[in-house]
Amino acid sequence: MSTLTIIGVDGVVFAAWLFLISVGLTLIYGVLRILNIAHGSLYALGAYTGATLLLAYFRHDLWPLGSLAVLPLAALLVGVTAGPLIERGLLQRMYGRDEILQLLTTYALFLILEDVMKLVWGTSPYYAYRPYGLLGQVSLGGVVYPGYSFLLVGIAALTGAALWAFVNRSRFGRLVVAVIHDPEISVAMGVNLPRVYVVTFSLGAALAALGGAYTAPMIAIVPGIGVEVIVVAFAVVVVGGLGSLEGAALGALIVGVVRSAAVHLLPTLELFTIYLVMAGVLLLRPYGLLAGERVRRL
Amino acid sequence: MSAAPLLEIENLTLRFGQVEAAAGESLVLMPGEFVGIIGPNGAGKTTLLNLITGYLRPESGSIRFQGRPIVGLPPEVITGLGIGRSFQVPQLFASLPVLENVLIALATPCGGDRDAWTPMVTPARERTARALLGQFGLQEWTERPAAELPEGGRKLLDVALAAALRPKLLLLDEPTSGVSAEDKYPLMDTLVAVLEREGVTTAFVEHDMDVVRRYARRVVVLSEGRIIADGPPARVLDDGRGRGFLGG
Amino acid sequence: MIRLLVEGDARPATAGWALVAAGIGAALALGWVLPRWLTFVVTQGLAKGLAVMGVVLLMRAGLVSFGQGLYYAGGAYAVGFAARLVGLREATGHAALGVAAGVLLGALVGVVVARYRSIFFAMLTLAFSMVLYGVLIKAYTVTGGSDGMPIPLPTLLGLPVPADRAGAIVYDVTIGCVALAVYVIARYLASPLGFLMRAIRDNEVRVQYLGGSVRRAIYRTYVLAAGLAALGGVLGAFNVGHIDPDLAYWTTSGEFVFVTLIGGLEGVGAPLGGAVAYELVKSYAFKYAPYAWEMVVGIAMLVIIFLFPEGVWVSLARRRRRTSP
Amino acid sequence: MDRRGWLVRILAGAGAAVLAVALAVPVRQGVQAAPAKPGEVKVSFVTFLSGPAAAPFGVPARNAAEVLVEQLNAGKAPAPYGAVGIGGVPIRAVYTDEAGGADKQVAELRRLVLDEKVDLVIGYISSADCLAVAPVAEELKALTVLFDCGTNQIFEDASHRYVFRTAGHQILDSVGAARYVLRADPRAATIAGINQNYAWGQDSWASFRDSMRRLKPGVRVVAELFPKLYAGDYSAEISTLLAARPDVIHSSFWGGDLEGLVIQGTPRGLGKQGTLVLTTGDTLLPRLGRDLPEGLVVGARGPHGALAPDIPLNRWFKSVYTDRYGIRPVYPAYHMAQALLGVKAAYERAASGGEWPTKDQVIAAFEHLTFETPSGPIQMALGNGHQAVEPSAYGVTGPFDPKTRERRLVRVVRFSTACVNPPEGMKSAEWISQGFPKARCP
Repeated sequence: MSTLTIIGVDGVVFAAWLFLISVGLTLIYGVLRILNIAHGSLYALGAYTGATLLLAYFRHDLWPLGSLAVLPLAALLVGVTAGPLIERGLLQRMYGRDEILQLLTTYALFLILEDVMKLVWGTSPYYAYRPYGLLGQVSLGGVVYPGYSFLLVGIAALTGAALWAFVNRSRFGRLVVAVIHDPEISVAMGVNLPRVYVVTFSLGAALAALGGAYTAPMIAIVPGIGVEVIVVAFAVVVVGGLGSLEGAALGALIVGVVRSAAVHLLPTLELFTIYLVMAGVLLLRPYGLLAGERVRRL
Repeated sequence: MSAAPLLEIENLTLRFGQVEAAAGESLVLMPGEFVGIIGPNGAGKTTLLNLITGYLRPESGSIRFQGRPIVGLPPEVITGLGIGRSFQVPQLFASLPVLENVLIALATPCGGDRDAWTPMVTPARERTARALLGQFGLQEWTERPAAELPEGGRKLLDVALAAALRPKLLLLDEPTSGVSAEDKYPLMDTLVAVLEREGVTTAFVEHDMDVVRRYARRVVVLSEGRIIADGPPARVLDDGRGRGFLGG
Repeated sequence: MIRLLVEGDARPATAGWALVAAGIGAALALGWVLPRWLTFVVTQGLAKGLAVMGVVLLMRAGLVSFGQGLYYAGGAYAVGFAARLVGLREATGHAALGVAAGVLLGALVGVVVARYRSIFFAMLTLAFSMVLYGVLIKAYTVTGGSDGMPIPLPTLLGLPVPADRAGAIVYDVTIGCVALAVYVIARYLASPLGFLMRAIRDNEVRVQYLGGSVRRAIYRTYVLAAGLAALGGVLGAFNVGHIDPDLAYWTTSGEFVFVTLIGGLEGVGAPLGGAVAYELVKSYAFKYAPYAWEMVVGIAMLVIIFLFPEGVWVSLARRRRRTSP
Repeated sequence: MDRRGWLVRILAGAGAAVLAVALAVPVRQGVQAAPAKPGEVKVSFVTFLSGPAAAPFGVPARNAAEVLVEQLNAGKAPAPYGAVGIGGVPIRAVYTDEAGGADKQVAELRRLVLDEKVDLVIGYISSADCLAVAPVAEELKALTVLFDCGTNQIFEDASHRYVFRTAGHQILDSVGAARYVLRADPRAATIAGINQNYAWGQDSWASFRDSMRRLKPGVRVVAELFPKLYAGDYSAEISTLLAARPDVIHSSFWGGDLEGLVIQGTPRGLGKQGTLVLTTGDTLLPRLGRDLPEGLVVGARGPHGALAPDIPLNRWFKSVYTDRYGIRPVYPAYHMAQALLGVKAAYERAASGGEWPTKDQVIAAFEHLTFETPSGPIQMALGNGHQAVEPSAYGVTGPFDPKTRERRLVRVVRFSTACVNPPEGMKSAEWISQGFPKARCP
């Protein structure tokens, strides 16, 4: 029984992290129809920015818990700078062009960003682990968990709810839905397509950075942390259905729980879980769990 | 002419949500027929072609081609049995030259999806392709990409690709839509001349009643997924029911 | 190039064959003239070029495989296992075994991936290669794990290969294999299947309604691409003398995709030239910009994408044709 | 154009690049004969300058090389290394990135030796790179000194003439860790491991586990975890370890992964309920400072860093390194110092007759050499004199020392080379499974 509890808690905590790192990817794909390979780099950018801000914050001897509020600021910073820069400077030239070239453009962007971060932050690791211990510990099923893990779950839930409300309830969200449905008709109806694209991409970038910023206190931030994230985020999003917010949540939960079960019960398989889940889901539902197949009209 | 039917359709049904795209259609085509299929928008004309060619699968009912049941077979297999098809929006290899379009159409049924060794372009095949393009009046365009053809030319090439298969049954989806009024009759004249010479059984979906009256030997009227009239053009088109549904 | 075939004469003139023979002869002779480090780089480029060719064949139908590393590694590890577990030393046997392993793997994986298009194809191929990567690392008692395993010098047609001549001999074997592969690919490109892949990229529906099975065409091409990558892996293993799981990592496959950008989709030789050029550039990027060579590669990619969307080789050839009288 | 046209093009495509390159390359020069005293000794240093291994290993090692080359060329090093450069000849350093995979490194080695004509190569952190490069170095007859990689295969599965390794292999870390743990807590009965899923982690765990079983029969393994390299998040693994309640947890994590494990594990009590042994833990001391918990067992892959002896050579090395880079050297820097000083010692010993030595003379002098390093004397004892043995040392993190801004290591135990290394001619795995024959421990 206690093992099951532990698996469940670990699974949900991991799923929260997975959701944060992958929801931006699915949002960008849903609207722009571009699979952003540089998503992991934006995550790393968020981690570096978050760590830099945290270090500055703690230098000033302020209220320690306030540091947790600094992290969304990092995401915002990445969103409003890198987002428009990449979308306006690069991606807007790629709309309507070959999917292969779009994919390769973001791959090139990934290579460039990796080295840019190295030039800006150097190769030495950054540490900003102070916030990790701030929220105390919780004992569940005989195992101690840091409060921070549950903060992560809360933030993931909050982010998911806010995004859902934004897309389904706000005016801009309805424009986004219109664009997802049919970009041409929405333009005819007076939607400012470039604006929708740049805002969506920046939002996606900010979400990636948010994932990175909240990961920053858990790890040593070194060059290359974004590489693995790309593959993992892809898998999560593909399992749930590319372009679907609910899909990202479902994919994260499934992958998170399966992986946590593997760590506890079958550690040898842990490495493959994410790919096995992805391959299994795609075999049964070729477009992911929550995405419909688009039938072409003849 | 043989008495065995070429195509037998029985009680075909298919729903898209609330819409009945096929509501128990039954239809028999005999070899050598030249049939016009008419009906208002949303009557299920294209759906019928999609059902016959395997693009859609009916919920119930049967389709037999030369006595063989074909429901459930994929389009490429049905095509291989001898059913060719054109489309409302021509389905071409837009970036490839017109001649290559036809060469591919000639080579594909002969194992083009498995043969990776013998050259596709043989003198014999090239002669056939040029002759076919000549028949369709496209000989001026052989070297140009298909995307550069005018709409009428695209329609013709679309039919030519289907004709290259030497099908026993050819289904044409609105061959004159998008073609200017003065080009319609020359286009249909060209088509009919080729198809009659080859003796291909043909069914064509059409909106223009004058085209139907002039070229069809038999007319089938569809409405809400049902066949509501079937017979020679003169009788069906002058019948009040057919007229009413076509909106005059 | 395809256009030329349509009008062309079906049989190559004897002068053509003489030229081919002379070209291969010249390439073989180069192996004994070039400095050894350069022979190595060129061989490596050609070996990877074979995998790149496979990527190109699939890309002609609009499919990006981000997982050709699976077969590159598959071919290489087939050699490794043959040498380590069975004790097979003969290079021709290794090559046959490697290609067979690649074709077999491709035939299995192809059943699944041939159903998918666009990003799903890209991601699934990537996932499969990452699974192999994981297996190679995990099964370290057999594979040597991340340390990989050494490839001993093979014999060639029963004759031992002397260590000091190994580079030139591997180079010559590579030239021979590449010439053979180029011939096979040229036949493929001129065949109905080769044409059909371009047709699939333009319009899958029409291909179906010509009686062609899109899935079968993609499947066969995928298996061919797997065989090519595996042959490349075999040659690469001989050349480097050591193999490790990184060959199956997705960044290896990413490099193959990148090289197609240099070469474009229409040529047979261009992917090879592109791969050799890429190896050389990487060599010098390492030397002059050890901290920023990824950035150099990334910027080069963007420049190519924006200035030469069809690949440098094809674009330059086209420009030349346009300007020549 | 006819068919001939495209055949010609195929050839052009395949051959043009080759030809272009061939024409651009100058004619090869003849092999050097009897060496006159050269104007410089060109040394290539190959370490990770990019990727996740750059920060923890590659850059400290490169920095050590840089500062040592400066010091040696200026003749400022203490005895016995006072001579300028190597035997009076200044060293010229060429730094190369180890990233890019083993095939890349093989190509680089060929280019460095044949094109750039370096006199010797010092490098390689990754075991895969070491294994790939060693046979090529033999083929090229290029003097190559492996300075850091941990695999025990290189000299146990093959013999080399041109390849040396001046650091001990991973066996001594694992055997040392097992001996230390059982001394500190003889009642330890259950063990668990969390190691990275690649050769280093797998080998380290296997030899630690087998050593424990050999030293204390009946020891039970309760968890063996191999998260993937650079995974970053270890919450689920830490839960498993906490739930399994082992007496000893072994980890050979390094770099960012190690720091992530400690950062995530500390608030959850990892290392409190049982002993946490970190074989590369020395790198944590300067990085985490006061925030590193007390009571962790920490090693340094030999007597390096905080476990290095307090001798003049070490004090000098630490001060020149710290002055230059603002942080004290960690063990990869010590390994680099071992390699460079070993080379210098071998050359100078070979040149003691007054003439500049040939490559063969340098090799002869290097084999079985014992030389001084900041970590104490190093002996080239194994692999026919090509493989160094090092002592091992472990300690426990204790109170914070504001002067060094690090936690002090307490209860430090040093194990002599004969205690933690297999004897010459015996493979590590056999040595452990046969119960450490000929081992001499204090």
